[in-house]
Amino acid sequence: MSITPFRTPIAPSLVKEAYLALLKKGWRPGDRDLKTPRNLKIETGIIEKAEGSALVKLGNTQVIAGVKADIGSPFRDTPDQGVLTVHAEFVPLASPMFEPGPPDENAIEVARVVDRSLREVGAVDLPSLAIIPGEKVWVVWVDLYVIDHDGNLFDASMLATMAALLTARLPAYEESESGEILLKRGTPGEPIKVNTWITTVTTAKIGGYVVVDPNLEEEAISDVRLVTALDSGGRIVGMQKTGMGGLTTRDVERMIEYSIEASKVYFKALEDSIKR
Amino acid sequence: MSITPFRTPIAPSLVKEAYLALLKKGWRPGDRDLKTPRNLKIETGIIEKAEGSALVKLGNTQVIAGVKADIGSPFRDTPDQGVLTVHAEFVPLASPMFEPGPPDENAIEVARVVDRSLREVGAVDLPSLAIIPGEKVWVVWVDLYVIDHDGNLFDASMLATMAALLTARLPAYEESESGEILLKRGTPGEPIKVNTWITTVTTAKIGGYVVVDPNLEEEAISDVRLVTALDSGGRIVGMQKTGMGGLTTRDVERMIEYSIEASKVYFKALEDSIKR
Amino acid sequence: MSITPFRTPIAPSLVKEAYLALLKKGWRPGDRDLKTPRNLKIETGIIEKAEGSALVKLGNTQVIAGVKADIGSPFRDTPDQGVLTVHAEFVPLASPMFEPGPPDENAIEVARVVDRSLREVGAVDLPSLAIIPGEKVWVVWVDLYVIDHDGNLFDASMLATMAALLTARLPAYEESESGEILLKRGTPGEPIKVNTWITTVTTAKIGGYVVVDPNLEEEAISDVRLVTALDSGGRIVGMQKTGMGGLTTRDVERMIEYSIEASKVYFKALEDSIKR
Amino acid sequence: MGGKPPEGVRLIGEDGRRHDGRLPHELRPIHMEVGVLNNADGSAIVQYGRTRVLAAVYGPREPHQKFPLLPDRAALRVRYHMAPFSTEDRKSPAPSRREIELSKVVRESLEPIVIAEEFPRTVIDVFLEVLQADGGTRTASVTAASLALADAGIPMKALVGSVAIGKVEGVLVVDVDELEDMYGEADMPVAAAPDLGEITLLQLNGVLSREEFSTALEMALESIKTIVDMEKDVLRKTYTSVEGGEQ
Amino acid sequence: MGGKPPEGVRLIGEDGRRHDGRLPHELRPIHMEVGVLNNADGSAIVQYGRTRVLAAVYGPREPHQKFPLLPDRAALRVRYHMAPFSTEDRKSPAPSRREIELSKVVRESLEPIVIAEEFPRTVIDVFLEVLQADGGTRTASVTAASLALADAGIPMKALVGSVAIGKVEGVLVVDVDELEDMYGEADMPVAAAPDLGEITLLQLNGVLSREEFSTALEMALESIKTIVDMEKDVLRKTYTSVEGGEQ
Amino acid sequence: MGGKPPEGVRLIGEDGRRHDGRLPHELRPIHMEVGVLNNADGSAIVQYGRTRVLAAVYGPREPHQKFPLLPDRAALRVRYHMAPFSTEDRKSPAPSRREIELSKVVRESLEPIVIAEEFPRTVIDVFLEVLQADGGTRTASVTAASLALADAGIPMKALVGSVAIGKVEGVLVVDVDELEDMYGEADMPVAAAPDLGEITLLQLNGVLSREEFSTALEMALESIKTIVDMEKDVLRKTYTSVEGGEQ
Repeated sequence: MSITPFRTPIAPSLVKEAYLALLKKGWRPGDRDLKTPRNLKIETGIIEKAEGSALVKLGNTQVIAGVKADIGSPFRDTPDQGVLTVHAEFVPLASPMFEPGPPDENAIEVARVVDRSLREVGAVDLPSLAIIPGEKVWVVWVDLYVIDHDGNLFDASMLATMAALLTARLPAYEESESGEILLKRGTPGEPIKVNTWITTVTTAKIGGYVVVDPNLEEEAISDVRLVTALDSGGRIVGMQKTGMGGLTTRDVERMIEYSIEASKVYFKALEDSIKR
Repeated sequence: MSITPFRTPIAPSLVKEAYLALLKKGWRPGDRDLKTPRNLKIETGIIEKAEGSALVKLGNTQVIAGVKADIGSPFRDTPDQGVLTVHAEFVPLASPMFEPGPPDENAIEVARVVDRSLREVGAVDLPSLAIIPGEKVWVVWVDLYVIDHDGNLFDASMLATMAALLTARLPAYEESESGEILLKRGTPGEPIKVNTWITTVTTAKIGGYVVVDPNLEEEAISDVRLVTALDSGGRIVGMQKTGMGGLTTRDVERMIEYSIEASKVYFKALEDSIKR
Repeated sequence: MSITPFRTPIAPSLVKEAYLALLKKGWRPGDRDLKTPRNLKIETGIIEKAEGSALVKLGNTQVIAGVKADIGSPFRDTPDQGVLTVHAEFVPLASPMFEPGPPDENAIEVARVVDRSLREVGAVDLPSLAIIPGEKVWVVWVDLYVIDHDGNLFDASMLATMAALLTARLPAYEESESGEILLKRGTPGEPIKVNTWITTVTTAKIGGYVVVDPNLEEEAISDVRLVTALDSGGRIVGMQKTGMGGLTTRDVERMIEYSIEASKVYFKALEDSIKR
Repeated sequence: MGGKPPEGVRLIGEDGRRHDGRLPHELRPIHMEVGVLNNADGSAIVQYGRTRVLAAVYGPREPHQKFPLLPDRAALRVRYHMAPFSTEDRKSPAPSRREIELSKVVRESLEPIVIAEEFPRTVIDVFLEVLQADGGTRTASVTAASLALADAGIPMKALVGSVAIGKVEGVLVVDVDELEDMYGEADMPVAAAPDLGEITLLQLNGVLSREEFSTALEMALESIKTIVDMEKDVLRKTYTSVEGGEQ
Repeated sequence: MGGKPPEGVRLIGEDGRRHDGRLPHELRPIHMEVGVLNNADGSAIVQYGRTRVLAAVYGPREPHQKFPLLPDRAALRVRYHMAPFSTEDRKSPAPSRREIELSKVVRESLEPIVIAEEFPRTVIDVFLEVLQADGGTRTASVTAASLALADAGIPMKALVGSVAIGKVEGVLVVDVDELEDMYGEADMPVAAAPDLGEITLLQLNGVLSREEFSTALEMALESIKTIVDMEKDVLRKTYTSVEGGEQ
Repeated sequence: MGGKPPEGVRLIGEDGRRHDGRLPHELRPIHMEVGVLNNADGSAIVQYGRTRVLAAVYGPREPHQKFPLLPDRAALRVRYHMAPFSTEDRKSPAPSRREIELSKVVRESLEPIVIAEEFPRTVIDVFLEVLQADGGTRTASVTAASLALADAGIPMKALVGSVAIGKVEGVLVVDVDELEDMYGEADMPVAAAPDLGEITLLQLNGVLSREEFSTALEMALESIKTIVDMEKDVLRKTYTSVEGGEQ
C-alpha cells in the first residue's frame, strides 16, 4: 500500500518562484551551480567492531553504513555464492519526519536500489564469499543508518555502502576438526572482493531545470528525481525514477549526462576515503 | 478479539419489509425461489502455472482457488501423510468493505470451515501425498482469493476448492542420486487423489423464512446463516452457524433439508466443470 | 519506545494527603503497618497438565505461574545447559487498564526482572537440564499470567514462579533406539533442581515514607518503587528501580532493610506452600 | 480426529461405558463459581472435568483504543484465549487462527442473549482465558461467559449454556473430552438458551448421518438444559448468600 | 539476472527470433478487458502473454481507516500484490519488500496522469492483484491501472501504458518475459503517457551502455504507444457498446 | 555473566589492574560532544571507551501519530535502540525485549530531571542509537540523553549521569566494559543527578552482599559526579564558544 505523501510545507510557491529565478541564473543557494554535488566527506572504519563501516556526510546529510558478516547457508539457486543483503533504516533521530517502526517504502526503496546497483553488475564478488560451496558461505549484511536527513539519501547511502565494503575485512576463522567454522571476531581476515566500483547520482527536475544532488528543500520543490547508478567507466548499471512527476526523454538524457559528470566527483571522494 | 460488526446500512427496515412480503409469496428478486442457488459457473485451469485452479462465479460473487504444491516435512503426529493447508484472502478489490491486511476473522472462518469440511471426512487422500513416509511429503496449499463479493463466500470458496483440487496435477519430479527430490515445475505429474466430493450449502434465516445461497443484500437482512457441508451421499460432514442470531431446532432441520437438495445442483456443476 | 504513562486518576491529591497522615502514624488502610506484606496465599499444582504451577494471591492480586518443558537445542554459547525462559502476560481480564495484545513494557519488565533474579545466582540448575549435552536439553518455560491486578505484580510473579518451579516435575521420557527422545506427558519424571530460593520484595516510596508490598492505590500515589531480589541468606541477587521518581541513598538503604525483613515472610509462605 | 487411541484405552467399553467411566449421556463433573475476580465487573470460573475456563466481563464502558462504536447498541467484544500452560505442548501466546475463529463463534453465541440495545456507543468486553484444556474449551467458555455476564449485571434475555456431542466408536456421547475428541468420529459443539428455545452456537467437525445429527442435537439441548439449571443455581446461591450477608 | 538458461533453450535463435518465436521488437499477445468486477467502481484485466493482472479502482471515497487526508487533492493509494498461486513457488501473502517498492513505483507512475485536485480530502484506491506472474507484472499493472481508472470515471490527463525492454544476449528486446528476465543482461521497465510526452516510470536493473539506453528508451516509448492505442480501443468498444445497448 | 574469560585474559591482574589496564575506580576514556546533528533540536554523542551512543531530542512538539497526550505535562518518549552493526553478531533491527525494557528504564532515569510541566499536551522525544556496544550502553545512553536534552534547551532541574559498577573476581570496579560484564559476578548500572542528590536509575544483575552493595552505590555516585562535571564542561565550552562567535 503506497499512499500519496503529504508535501512538506517547507516550500510554498513563493519560495519556489524565488528558487527558480536563481536557477535561471545557473546558481543554487550556497554558491552551488546546478551540476555540482554538495561538500562530500567520507570517513571509514568508524565502527571498529563492524567488519567494515563508513560515515558519509553529503552536505548536512549523514549516513552510516555498517558491514557485518556471518557464516550461513547459500540460497538454493546460487549454492556456490555468498549472500549479500542491504537493509536501510531511517531512524527517527535523523528527521522530524521519521517515526520509529519497521522501514517504510522510502527506506525499502533506498535499500533495494543500492542492492540492485551492486547486484546486477556483480560489484561484490559473491562466488569468492563461498567457504564450502553448496554448504557454508559468508552472509554479508550492509546496514544503512540515516542519522541526519538533508536530502539525497540515495547517493549518501550508496557511497557509504561502497566505502564500507571496500574497507571491510571478513573475520578470520578456523575450521574445527569436526568441520565446524569458528569465527575469530576481532581478528580481521580477508577483504571482501569488489569487482566494480559503483555509485549512484541523483538528479532532480525543478521547473524546467535539472540539478545534481538535491538537498531536502530542493527535493521538496522538485517535480521528480532520477537515480542513476554508474560504474567508473560510465556504463549505466541501474536506474530509478522516484517522486510524483513525469520526465521527458530530453530530461532523462540531460540527467544522465549530468550524472556521469558528477559521478567522477563521487568516485574521487571514494578513492580518497579508502586510501586514508 | 471478535467485535460486533457494523451492520451494513444497505438494508433499512423498509427494504426488509418489502423483501419479506416477496418471500411470503415464495420468491426472491430475479425470479429465484427460496431453495435455488444463483447461477453458477465453474471454470478450471485458469492459472496455468498453478498445480490446479478454478474460478467460481456464483451470481455476482467471484472466487478463485489456486493449488500449489511443494516438498516439505510431515507433521510430527502424522508422519505418513501429506500436508494440506487452506488459506483465504478477502483482497480489497473484491468489496468496498474489505481493507488490506492479514486475513480477518471472516476470512479465517471461511478457510477453516473449508479446511475442516475436507479434513474430517478425509476428502483429500493425505497418505498418498507422502513421498518418503516420515521424511518428505507433498505440502499442498489451497489459496482462496475472493475477487468480487456479492454474498455466500463459503459455498463459492468450497466449490472453487473442490474444482481446483479435482483438476490439480502435482509437479513431476525426479529423485537425484543423493536422494534429493527435484521438482520439474511446468511438467504435470500425478493428480491429487480425492476420496470424496464435498460441498457446503449456505442457508440464511430471514424473518421466519429459510433461503438457500443468500446474496450480499440477503446476508445483510438475514438473522443468521448455517453452513452445512455435505458429501454426495447426503451425509453431513461439517456445519457452522455464522452470524448474530439464533436458530430453533425446526430452523436447523429445514435448513439441512434445503441444503441437501441444493447440494445436488452444486455437485452437478462441479461434475460438469471437470469434464470440460 | 517508552512513553510517560497516564497517571491513573484513582488518587487525587486529597487522597494522598489523607494517606500520608495515616502513614505518619505508622499505619496503612486495613490495619497494615508499613513493613508488612498483605495476606499471602500460595497454592501449587493448580494446573494438572502443566509440569508445575502455582496460584499466588497477594491481597487482591492474583498471579498464576505455569511451567512447561519440552526437548530442544541448547544455546550456542551454553551447549551443556538447559534453557529457561520467563514470559509474562497481563491479560485483559486482570484489570480495566490492560488491553489485549503482545506484552507491553510493564509485562516485559516483570518477566525480565524475574528471569534475571533466577539466572544471575543460578537458582535453577541449568546444567542438570541438559539431556545430551550439546545436543538435546530441556527447554523450560515459566509463563506468568496476571489474572487480578491490585498492585505489586513483581513479588506475586516471583513467588508464583518459585512455587511452580519448586513443585515442577519434568515429563518422564524414553530414548528410542534411533536416539530420539520420546516424552511421556502425563507421567511425572524428575523434579527441576533448584539451587537457591529467591524472592523479590517490592517497596514503594510515598512522600517521605517507605512501604512494603504496595497495593494498586499505593502504587498510584507512590513516587517510585524498588524491587529487590534476595536469597534466603539475605544476599542481594538483583534490583530494579521502577517508576518515575528518584531515590536518595538513604531511601535505598531503608528499602533494602525493609525488604530483607519482609523476605522472611515470603520465604515462609513459600516453604509452607510446597509442603502441602 | 481419527487415528487409533493409545494402547490399553478403550473409548467405549463392553459395559457401554466411556474411557473415564461415564455413560454416553453423562456430563463430566461440572463446577461453576461466580465473582472470582476483584477487578472485573463480572467473573466466573467453569470446569468441565479437567477443562477450566476463567471469564471476566468489563462494561458497558468506553474502550481505551478508538474504534467505531455502534450508534444503536453496545458492541460485544469477545476474546477466547488459551494460557500458554493450558495445553500439552506449550501454546504460543500470539492468537492463533483457531482462537480468532473461536472468539467469533463464541461472540455470536452470546449476541442473541445480551440486550445490547440498552447501552449504545459502549463496549461490553468478555475475556475468556482457558487455564487448562482437556476438550470442550469453547463450550465451557460459553457457559462461563453466560455466568460472568450475569454476575456483571448485564441485562440478558436468558442464560446460555453449551456442550459438545461426540460420536465415538459409532456411539453418540455427551460432553466429549480431549481423548474422545482426538480419536472420535465427530464432535458437535452446541450452545443454546433453553428459555428462549434458541440455538446460538452450532458447529460440526466430523461425519454424521441425517438421523444421527437430529439425535445429537436433541442430546445437546437436553444437556444444555441441565447446565443452564446449574448456572441458575449458582447465581441464586451466590446472590442469596450475599444479600443474606448484607442484612 | 545472469546465469545460463536451461538446456535446449536459446534466448535468441539463429533466425534472430526469441525463445517464444517473437522478433526483438514484438510484444507478447496482449489482452485487455474492462468492467470485469461488479463491486469496484472501475476494473480491468490485462494479460501480457501468460502474465495476468487484475485491477480495481474504488473512489474518490472516504477511507475506512483514519489517515491524514490531503487538503488540496485526493490521495492515491496503490497496492501491488501477488496472489499466492501466481508464482512458481507459492508466494507468502504477507507483503514483501519487493511488493512495497513496486506499490510505490506504480503509484508514482499514475500520479502524473490522475487529476487528483478535483477531489480534495478523499482517497482513490487502486488495487492490483497479480494472478499469474510470467515477467512484466509491474508493466501490466500500470496498464491495468490506467484502464481501471478510466473505467471508474476518474478524470485523467491521459492514459498511461507500460512495457519493459530487455537486453538478451546483447540484443535489445521488447516486453521481456520471465525467462528473458532471468537470464538476460538487463531489464528496463518504462511507463509513459504518450499523449503528454511524459515518462512516468523508469527503472533499470542490469547494465546498458549510454547508447543502448537511449535506444531502449525509444523502443519502450514506441511500444507504449501501441499499448495505449489498444487501451483506447478497448475503452471505446466497451463504452460504445454499452451506450448502444442503452438506447 | 559467569563462565571463564578467554585464555590469556586476566580480569584482575596481580598489580590490581583490570584487563585494559584500568584501576578498579577508573572510568574508561570518556568523550562527549553536543550539537552533532543538524535536524534534531538537540543532540549529543557520548563514548565510554569503545561504547558509542548517539542521542537526539525533538520537542516539545505534537506527535505525528495520535496518542493520548497528558493534560498537565509533556509526555517523555524514549527509544533506546541498537544499530544492527553495533554488536558482535548482527542485531536484528526489530526492537528486542531487552530494548523495550531499557527504553523504559532510561525514560524513568530522565523523568525526575525534566521539567515536563511547562509543556502540557506535547511530547518530548529522546532517541538513542547505540552505534557500538562494548558494555555500558544504557549508562552512556543516559549521559547522552542528558546532554541532548540540555542542547535542545529543555528545562531541567539538573543534569544526570550514569555509570555501571561491576564485581569482577571479587573486586568492585567502575564502568564495566563488555568483557567484564560477561565474565564478572555482578553489574550494577546507576544513574543519578548529583545536584539533586537523587538516584534515577538503579539496577543490579548479579550477586552482592549487603555491604558490597553500599560500597558499590557510593562508588557509582562518585563516578557519576565526575561524569556530570564533564557534561557541564562540554556544555559550557560549546555554548561559550558559540556565544563568543556570535559577538
